[in-house]
Amino acid sequence: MVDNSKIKKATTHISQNEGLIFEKSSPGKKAYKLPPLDVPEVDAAKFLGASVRKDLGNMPEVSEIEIIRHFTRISTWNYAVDHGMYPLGSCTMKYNARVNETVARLEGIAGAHPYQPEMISQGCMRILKDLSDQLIEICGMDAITLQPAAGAHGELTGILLMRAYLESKGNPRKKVLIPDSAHGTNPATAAMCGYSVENLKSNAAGMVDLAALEAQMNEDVAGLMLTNPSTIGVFDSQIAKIAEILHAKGGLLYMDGANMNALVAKTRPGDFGVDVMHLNLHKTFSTPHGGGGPGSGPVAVKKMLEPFLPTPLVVEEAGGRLRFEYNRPQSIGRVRMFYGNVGMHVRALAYIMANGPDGLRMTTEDAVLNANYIRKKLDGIYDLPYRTPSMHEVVFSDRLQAKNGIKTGDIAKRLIDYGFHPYTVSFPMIVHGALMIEPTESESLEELDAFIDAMKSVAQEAEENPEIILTAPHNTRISRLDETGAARKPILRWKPQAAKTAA
Amino acid sequence: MVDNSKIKKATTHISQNEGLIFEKSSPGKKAYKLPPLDVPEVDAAKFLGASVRKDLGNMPEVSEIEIIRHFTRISTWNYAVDHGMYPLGSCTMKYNARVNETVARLEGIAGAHPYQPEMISQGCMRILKDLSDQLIEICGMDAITLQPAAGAHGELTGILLMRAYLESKGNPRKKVLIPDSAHGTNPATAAMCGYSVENLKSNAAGMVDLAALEAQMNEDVAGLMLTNPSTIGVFDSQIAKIAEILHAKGGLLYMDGANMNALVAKTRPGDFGVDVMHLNLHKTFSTPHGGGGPGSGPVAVKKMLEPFLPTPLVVEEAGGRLRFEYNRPQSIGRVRMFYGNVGMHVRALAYIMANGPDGLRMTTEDAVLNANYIRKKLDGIYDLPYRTPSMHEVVFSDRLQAKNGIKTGDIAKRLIDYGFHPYTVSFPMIVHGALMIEPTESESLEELDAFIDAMKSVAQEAEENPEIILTAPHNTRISRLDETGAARKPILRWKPQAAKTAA
Amino acid sequence: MRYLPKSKTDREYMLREIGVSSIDDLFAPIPPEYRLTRDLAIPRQMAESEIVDYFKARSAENGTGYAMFLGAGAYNHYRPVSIDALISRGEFFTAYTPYQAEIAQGTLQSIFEFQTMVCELTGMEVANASMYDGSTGAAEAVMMAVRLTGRSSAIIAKTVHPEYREVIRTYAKHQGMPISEVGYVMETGRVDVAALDKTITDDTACVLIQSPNFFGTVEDVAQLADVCHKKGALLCVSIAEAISLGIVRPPVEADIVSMEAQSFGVPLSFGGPYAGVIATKGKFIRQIPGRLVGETRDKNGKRGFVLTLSTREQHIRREKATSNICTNQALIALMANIFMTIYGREGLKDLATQNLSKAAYAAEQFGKNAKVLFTGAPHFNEFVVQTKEDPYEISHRLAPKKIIGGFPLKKFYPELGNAALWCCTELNTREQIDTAAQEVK
Amino acid sequence: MRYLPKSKTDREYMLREIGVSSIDDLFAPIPPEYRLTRDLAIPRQMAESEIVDYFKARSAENGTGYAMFLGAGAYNHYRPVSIDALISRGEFFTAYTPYQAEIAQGTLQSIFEFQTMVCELTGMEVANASMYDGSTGAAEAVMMAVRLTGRSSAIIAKTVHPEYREVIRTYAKHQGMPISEVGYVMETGRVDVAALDKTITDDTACVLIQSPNFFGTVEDVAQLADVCHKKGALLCVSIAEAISLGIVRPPVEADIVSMEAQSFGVPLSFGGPYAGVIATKGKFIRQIPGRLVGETRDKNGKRGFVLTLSTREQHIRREKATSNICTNQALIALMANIFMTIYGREGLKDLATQNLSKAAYAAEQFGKNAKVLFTGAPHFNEFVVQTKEDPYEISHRLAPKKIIGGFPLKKFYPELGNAALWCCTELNTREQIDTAAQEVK
Ligand SMILES: Cc1ncc(COP(=O)(O)O)c(C=O)c1O
Ligand SMILES: Cc1ncc(COP(=O)(O)O)c(C=O)c1O
Repeated sequence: MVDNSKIKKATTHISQNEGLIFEKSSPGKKAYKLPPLDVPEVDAAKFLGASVRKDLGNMPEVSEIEIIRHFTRISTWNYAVDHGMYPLGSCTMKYNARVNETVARLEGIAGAHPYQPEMISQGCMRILKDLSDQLIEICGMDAITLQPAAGAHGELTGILLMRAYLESKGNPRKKVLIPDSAHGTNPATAAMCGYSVENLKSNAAGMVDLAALEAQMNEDVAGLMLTNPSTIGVFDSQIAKIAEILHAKGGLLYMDGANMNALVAKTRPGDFGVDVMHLNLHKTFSTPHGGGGPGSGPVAVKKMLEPFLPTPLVVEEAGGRLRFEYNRPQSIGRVRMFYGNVGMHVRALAYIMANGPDGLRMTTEDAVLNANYIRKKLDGIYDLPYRTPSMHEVVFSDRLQAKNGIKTGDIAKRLIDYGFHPYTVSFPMIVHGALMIEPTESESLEELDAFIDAMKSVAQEAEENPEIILTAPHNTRISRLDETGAARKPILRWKPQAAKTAA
Repeated sequence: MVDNSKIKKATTHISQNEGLIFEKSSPGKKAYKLPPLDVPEVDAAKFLGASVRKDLGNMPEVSEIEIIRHFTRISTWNYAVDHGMYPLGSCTMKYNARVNETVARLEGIAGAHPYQPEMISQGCMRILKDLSDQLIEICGMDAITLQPAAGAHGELTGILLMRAYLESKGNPRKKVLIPDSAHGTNPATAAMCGYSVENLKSNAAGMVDLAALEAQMNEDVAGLMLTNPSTIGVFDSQIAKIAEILHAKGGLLYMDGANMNALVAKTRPGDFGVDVMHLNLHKTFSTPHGGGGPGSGPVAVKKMLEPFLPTPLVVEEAGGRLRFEYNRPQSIGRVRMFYGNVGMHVRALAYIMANGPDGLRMTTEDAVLNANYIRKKLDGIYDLPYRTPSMHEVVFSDRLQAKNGIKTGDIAKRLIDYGFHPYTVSFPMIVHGALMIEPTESESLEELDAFIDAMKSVAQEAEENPEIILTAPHNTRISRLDETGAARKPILRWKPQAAKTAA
Repeated sequence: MRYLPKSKTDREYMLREIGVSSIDDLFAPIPPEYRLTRDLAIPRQMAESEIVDYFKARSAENGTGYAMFLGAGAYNHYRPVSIDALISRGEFFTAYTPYQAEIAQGTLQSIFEFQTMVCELTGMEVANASMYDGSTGAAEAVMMAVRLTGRSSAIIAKTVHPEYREVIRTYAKHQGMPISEVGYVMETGRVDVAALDKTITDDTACVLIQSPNFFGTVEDVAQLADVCHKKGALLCVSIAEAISLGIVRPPVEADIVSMEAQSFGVPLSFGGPYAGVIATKGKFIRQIPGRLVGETRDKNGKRGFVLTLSTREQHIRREKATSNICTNQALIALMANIFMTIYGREGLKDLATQNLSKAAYAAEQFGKNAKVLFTGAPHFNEFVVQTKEDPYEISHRLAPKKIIGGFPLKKFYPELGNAALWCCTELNTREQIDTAAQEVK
Repeated sequence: MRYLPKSKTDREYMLREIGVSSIDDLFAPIPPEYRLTRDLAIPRQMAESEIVDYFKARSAENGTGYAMFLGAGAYNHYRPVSIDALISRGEFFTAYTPYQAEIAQGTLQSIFEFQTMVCELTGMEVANASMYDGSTGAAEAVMMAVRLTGRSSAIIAKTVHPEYREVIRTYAKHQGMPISEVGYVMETGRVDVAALDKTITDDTACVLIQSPNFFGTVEDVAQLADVCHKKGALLCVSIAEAISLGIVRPPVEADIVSMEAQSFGVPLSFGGPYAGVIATKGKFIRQIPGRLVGETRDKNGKRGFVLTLSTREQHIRREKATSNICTNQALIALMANIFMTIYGREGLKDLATQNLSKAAYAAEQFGKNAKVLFTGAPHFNEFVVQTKEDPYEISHRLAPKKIIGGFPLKKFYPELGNAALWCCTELNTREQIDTAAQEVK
């Protein structure tokens, strides 16, 4: 029997089993009904000829109540922000206000077609305009595109903007510098934009090694992709100097804005030398993560990059009418059809309105306060590889627990038994065995203390009873899954016992 | 360790703990913001004088995210129709379609004030009219009131109608006959209407004992409150004769329509002699139970009772305009302010529209099919005290299990471990140790078979390991609660450690 | 039919297992002459989209976007969106009454919190889980007083909501419970205390008043309690506008409080579903109608909640029960619970202050062209305006201008002539008020 | 601020515990000259009701209740209400990417079902968890083909959605990936096969087509696959109108299918969020971009699901990853999953048949006053109408009549003159079609 006596935050409770929807299917069950067809029904076989479809293979046939139960049941197997603290570092799992969901579903907004005439799109366009203006002010930049669908997509857009700008100056250059602490999307993006990636070492403080930067910066380098605060939660105080070094050699400073939750209303990237940056509206601006997306990754730029922004942009005419501006000859072109993830723009704007200048400032302060409180309470119990001040997140390592054979991934699994979603495991890579903890501003003192207690308790178990950690989680429907097996012989779809196939 | 190896339907999973909201309160936390006041703020102390309130005592102070988490967490401790079969006999726990919820929240409906002018209430009034017409057709009656808020309230209304009618004939009479199998609301209602209750024995088939009825019926008896099908799920085939006996002596036949799910579209109470009846829209017509309500209990009557219906009624004028008719001199008066639980009327109408005549018929057929399937499969494993054919529900007794000291309430608790909500326990009272099972039409064959397996498995445990049943449930957050203690020293509200009081 | 989880094969298999050859065999107990052999004469089965279209059309017939000046027992307050988001969880709205406590702690704990907050707000010691609404709750309060005192008659203030009074009369008629009424003072709109004092007899079980009363006037509860208690009658206080409790002193001197919780986040919904609740002194608990949730422990000493004291109720006591109520308004009480939690200690006060201020401002504006009655006592968010024009005509004139005017009082108070009851909540803007004030003469 | 769960006391206590005297001490790493010492110049903090009012005003500026004849990559289908009811469960929409499988089986199982249904519908063997949308998905499909073949250029049909083509061009520009286009046959609106055959070279990694294509025409996928495969190029098929798969033969001969799932229950929402998905042959799995969910077992042999084959992805492979995609469109894929489940095997066919029939009827009606182009090949739910009047003018004329007309093709296909692309779904009534047909000349 597993000893759960120290677990205060959670208990086990009855939970419904549920198979795959295909396993509930039976011919003739229906969850739909169409209104009677009010035009003559076309004979599809005749109309489409060889292009007609014969049947729909193993698509399910189930009733409405079975669908409601299916998705309700499986949903109960998920942990979520609505259940409790979700301290995934770099992910900013903050509260998703319900009013954002309400307004995004208003009929005139949710039902608007992207190609409907501008005269009946002024409402949506005003939302895009207002959000653009406010994000520009928040970033301290000059212009913005809302088109990118997520952070990585924003990176792609931003690096293409840099490239187009440099090209317009005569040379797109060859390389992009990326710190070793960077998120994987940074190098992947640079590569997609035709740049080779050059690694930039961090110094002992977890900041950019200025000497290395100075040494590596030259006319072949398009710029630097810097995450600030970095992925270890450290604000690079040398930021002005970094920008200077880049600018001196004609390079640009790209800022990965994934960590803007540490900065909003307290400082502005545009003021400290950033030329181009993306925001993750699904992090800092509270649009829900949805189990992996959708997100939105607007890219804000300084004046000189504005001509290259993707088309279209919303512009206001004298008299207040808004229109889409397509005639932008220097634009890098579209990065996505239509105007981006507008539903997310709606939510982000609602979030900003709910906060106002004072609310945004306090939000940032609370996010930083929470991270530092956790840091203070767990320092020594877990190893803190960088002692540089933390902003909105703190990164520990598993060094102290590794002595007993316990790795960050194991601690994470045991934390599940304690009723928490784990922190981010094994990232950033510059910290061996990283525990990357980002509480966000959304956690109460009560929840933080419960988390700290749980972390302490697991640390104690690591000393006294490592086995309980290595075999965790114990209190979930399923135990640790065989990931290696999953990758070795991938089963990526359900198949019926005696396989039918669609035609 | 409890042996759960035979449990197929459910597993245990991590579940968040959560205290009372008051225990999370801290001065200064807020979940609200009001728009700026655009008129001069009144000095309440001056304005209200001695009537001003000083403070709000222990009302909570918490933030929005804490509220979302609080109610989300505690909600996960509930079982619900959305989780699985909920075979509470007499309660008709069927699927609650989402479209009903959607339409009830449309702004022009949810935002309508009951006193707004009729010229801008035509939409709501049309809903009331359409529902009235369709329910009248379904019941085979002549007129209806939608005012009662639940079944028991419908009973009150119906018995008052009987009384008013009899009074108009010169004598309200003294007694109401109620079968021993009746729901507790029936006698409670009769008493509230100034009648004394006379018990009517059921015969061996679980039907009305005609001889007894004949003997007990006389000019002192206002009528009979009959549940048909009865609470043991038996349709009283002598219904015409029953009506005849009552009518012969000037009495009326009241039908408790709680079990209409067995009859809709297959037969009509108005056709078989019923004079007045209530419906439970929250049973037969799928308006959600909401953890105990709201419901809606329309009362349908034959022509002669129409003049006595509560005011107002919706009437249609030539030209299609609807108006509320208040001028009804013989009316029993209001039983509720305004027009009843209109939000429930909306949902019930949506349910009827989704079904149509064919859907309602098939619904009733499936409800009866499901009950008979369970009956067939569990007959012999559990004792079936009445072998009369079952309609939409089947009532077993715990006689076979009682030998091993296992009562119906114990079996219910063990069923929870098996992932089901229990049946209705110990009702109706004419069956000692009753297990009253009403599956409704909403259960799939898969779910029914899982239920049957679970019931069989518990029966086997009763033989082999009664202790596991007596100490159940084992797989829930909390184990069996001390109900006796709760009633002996009632704690009906939270109090702070050092009690503050409101003033 | 899309809600039915069965295929034809499933049905055939089940009939075979049962041992019958057709579904109609299972309906054999119904005498053939009463079996329906035709389709019901109701509209054909509709697609979901058609259902939505039908109700959208009804919604549009009513219209939206009106400036609302109606109160009179149903109040137009802002409903925080979290309420519907939370009550829409299937775990709440598709659960039954929490009979099986181990899998119903969510419902039970929320009711326990609701009972607690109702006590805090009303100044009472215990509160039940809910009643149908304010009108039936008031009737049950009166019946409760009859049981408690052993006396049989009741006095109701004319300033109690007229429809509440109608309901009480219906309920009381056949229970041998004579009901009389007591009038109000023209200057203040308050209960006529002198008249009341004379009306109370040895047989008076209780006096029922409402505060703020139907004219929006705040009653002097302490004084009224005194008058009642001196003669051994109980004081029942009905509260129709629950938001008032944010700024108006709670009726702590009352014996029974019956409150309508609609103002706490419940949609107007053309009059229902709303939720009543009865609160009272601890010593009266055995006579309270409806469900009660109590705290207890499981066998490991863990705190949990259960339905309790059910020996008062119909399913145990049958004809001797405190009421016939069974299904109540649980989900609406949950709405109110969430609303009270959102606003909380500070918010309810702020919200009530805004209501007070808006109505005070409006009364001032309306007073410029028309006569505001009952100015001799404080009001909460309603006030009575007497005009030259018939208030029904005013309403009809204003509706097309997207204004819903005050409630004409004629029907229930012919003595007040062309008077109407106007209400202002936090949702009435100054602009709306100014516009309406100009129309009302 | 109402979203922040802290009191002043909490904050002070925490600062003390941390050992700093003020919150600004924690911001010391930011050089003082860059600290913002003023309020941001954005509107003041709003009440929830004010936020709702703002967006209601925006919604009203757009208007509602139009008869919609626009498709062109975004389709107006009925959205069963269960979709929003289910995705609104906090367990779904407030969860992150399912990194911790033991507490994310809900998300993982639903993605596994999504992958399965996409395979069933497209006739492919594997599908990923989602891409941003159809346009970026098409670009990724082309890049995938380049990796798979080792060839560097791509050919795109002019009948692929013009904005998809723009996106692909943006993506391809700096990757050394020349893109050329191939035209269509005026009679059918289909890809010009002869021209295509000539255009494919040894360096052609793939040909990207769309079916039904941007004109609504169903392409002859088998024939096009043949042409490609003969020259060692892959065939990528983009599907913008997923409902077509209910009645149109799936592109089984394709090597890579990129589908936009918006039609499956995703709101139009002025163009996003939508969801793309890439499906392909099993043998190509190591080059697929984006997330994949696979089935596996826990240590007790219980079935479970995990993110798998992540060595393709950026967080492991960094600059060598198959794509930089990280956050995808999971919740939108869940919408599509629920939609596909609701309609299922029979419903998707019925629904597609209604679309087909409505568009066929409409084309006939429009053909009476104007010229319908590309009649030589079958269409799904879109068709091109050539008019005398400028289609922009038609649109402007129709909008105030509550009709949203077809998409003017001029901008992208100047050769088609006054042509517009019209779309009819199950939501266009015969009456709407008849009315519109009379206006379009
Ligand atoms: C630092 C950093 N950069 C970039 C990204 C990529 O953003 P997205 O997932 O929105 O594409 C992330 C997201 O996890 C991140 O944490
Ligand atoms: C047979 C019967 N009659 C009456 C009622 C009372 O109905 P309600 O709970 O709606 O008041 C019930 C409800 O449980 C019932 O089952």
